[in-house]
Amino acid sequence: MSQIDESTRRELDGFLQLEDQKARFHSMVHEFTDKCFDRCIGTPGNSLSSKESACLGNCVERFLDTTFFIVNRLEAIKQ
Amino acid sequence: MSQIDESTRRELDGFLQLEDQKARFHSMVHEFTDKCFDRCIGTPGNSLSSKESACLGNCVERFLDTTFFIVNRLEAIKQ
Amino acid sequence: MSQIDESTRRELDGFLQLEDQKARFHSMVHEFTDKCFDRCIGTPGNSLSSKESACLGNCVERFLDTTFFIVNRLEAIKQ
Amino acid sequence: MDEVRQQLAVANAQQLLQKMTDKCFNKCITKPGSDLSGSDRACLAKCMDRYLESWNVISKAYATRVQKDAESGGH
Amino acid sequence: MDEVRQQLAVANAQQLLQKMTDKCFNKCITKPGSDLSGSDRACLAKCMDRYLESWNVISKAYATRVQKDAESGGH
Amino acid sequence: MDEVRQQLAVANAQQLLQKMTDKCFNKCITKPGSDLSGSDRACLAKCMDRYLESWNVISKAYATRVQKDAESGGH
Repeated sequence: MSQIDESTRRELDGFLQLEDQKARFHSMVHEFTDKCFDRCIGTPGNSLSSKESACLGNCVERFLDTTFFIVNRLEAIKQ
Repeated sequence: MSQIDESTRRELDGFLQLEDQKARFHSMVHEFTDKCFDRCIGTPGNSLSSKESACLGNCVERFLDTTFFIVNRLEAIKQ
Repeated sequence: MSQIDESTRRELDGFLQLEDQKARFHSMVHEFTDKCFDRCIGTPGNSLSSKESACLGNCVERFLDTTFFIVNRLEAIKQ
Repeated sequence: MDEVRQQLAVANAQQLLQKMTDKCFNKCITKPGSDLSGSDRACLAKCMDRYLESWNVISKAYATRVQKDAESGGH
Repeated sequence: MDEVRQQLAVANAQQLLQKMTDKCFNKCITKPGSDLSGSDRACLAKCMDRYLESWNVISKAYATRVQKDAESGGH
Repeated sequence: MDEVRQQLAVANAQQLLQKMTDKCFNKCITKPGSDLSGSDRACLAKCMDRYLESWNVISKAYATRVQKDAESGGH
């Protein structure tokens, strides 16, 4: 890459960081949908029932809770 | 890479493209076999029954049909 | 990389090779644990029963036996 | 910069397509026959719609949670 | 050029070996014992043969389909 | 050299964390409710401990086997 001035570089860095964050967010959503669709959706109907929607939301939340629980407990064990 | 003349470069490109195509073909066959073996083959016998062979062929065909159906419908929805 | 003398290079190579070996070993252990935990551990209890421990050991050993059996038979078929 | 954005959008769409195809094939085509029947197609269409809907529900739930965790200063 | 070809052949063989081992271990060794019994080996041999046969059936079916789709000018 | 070692240790820990989380979520949180209940946490704690214990048992079994195969000059 040819030389670029400070402010352009900073702008580029910011852009790439944001895009990277978005990509990681989407990637997590794909993972969660993959996991939670099977658990929460039976035979696909004409729309999501409120029970199915609630299950999907809980599935994401509890998976994140599980991750935090495990990370925290791992750190507690290590000490 | 040192400089090479036009015709050699074109030949190389053709070779790499063909090998790449073959590699992608094989990779798809691995995926299909992975998916369809479980669906079509029960307890492994002394040879594939004609029913099992037919199931494997249908499994590949219907998976491709499913992919096309979904891609086409996604495009239709988007418009 | 700047020039380094022979003995340093050899030491570095040895270090990287060893670390690579360790990484591959750990990676295999992750794979085996992933596979064998489901097969051998029912409802997680307060410790592994001797039956569960034995199952885990057998699961690893038999998976490796299976790999060798298949590789050897593939080679025998090819000839 | 638009190129980067587009490459990521394509990768995202491919990942969605691949996972959705696998899921809906497994849900709807349990016994692959000699063609996709009308009921196969109906099931695939519903499965797609529910999968996309689920993706959106989960995307919102995850965004809300990330926001909440950020406000409470991590976990 | 032969090098490229060989590298791809090795990658292909490794992928086949890995998937076949997983599948046949799951099908044949449901309760891992203290060694591979004779019936375990018999099952593994049959499973391998059927897996390789399936690979060939699927390879042909896919090639035919790719050909057909190309002739009809895509989907 | 310490950097390489640390990078590998992090990769190893991440792989362990990811697989353990998936396994224990599947084992313990069969019906995700509105929060992690006390019994969910108890199950997760036990599952973690058994998973780590299993990892160690398997690590030892594999090391012993690698050693044995090396001594007998491969298979």
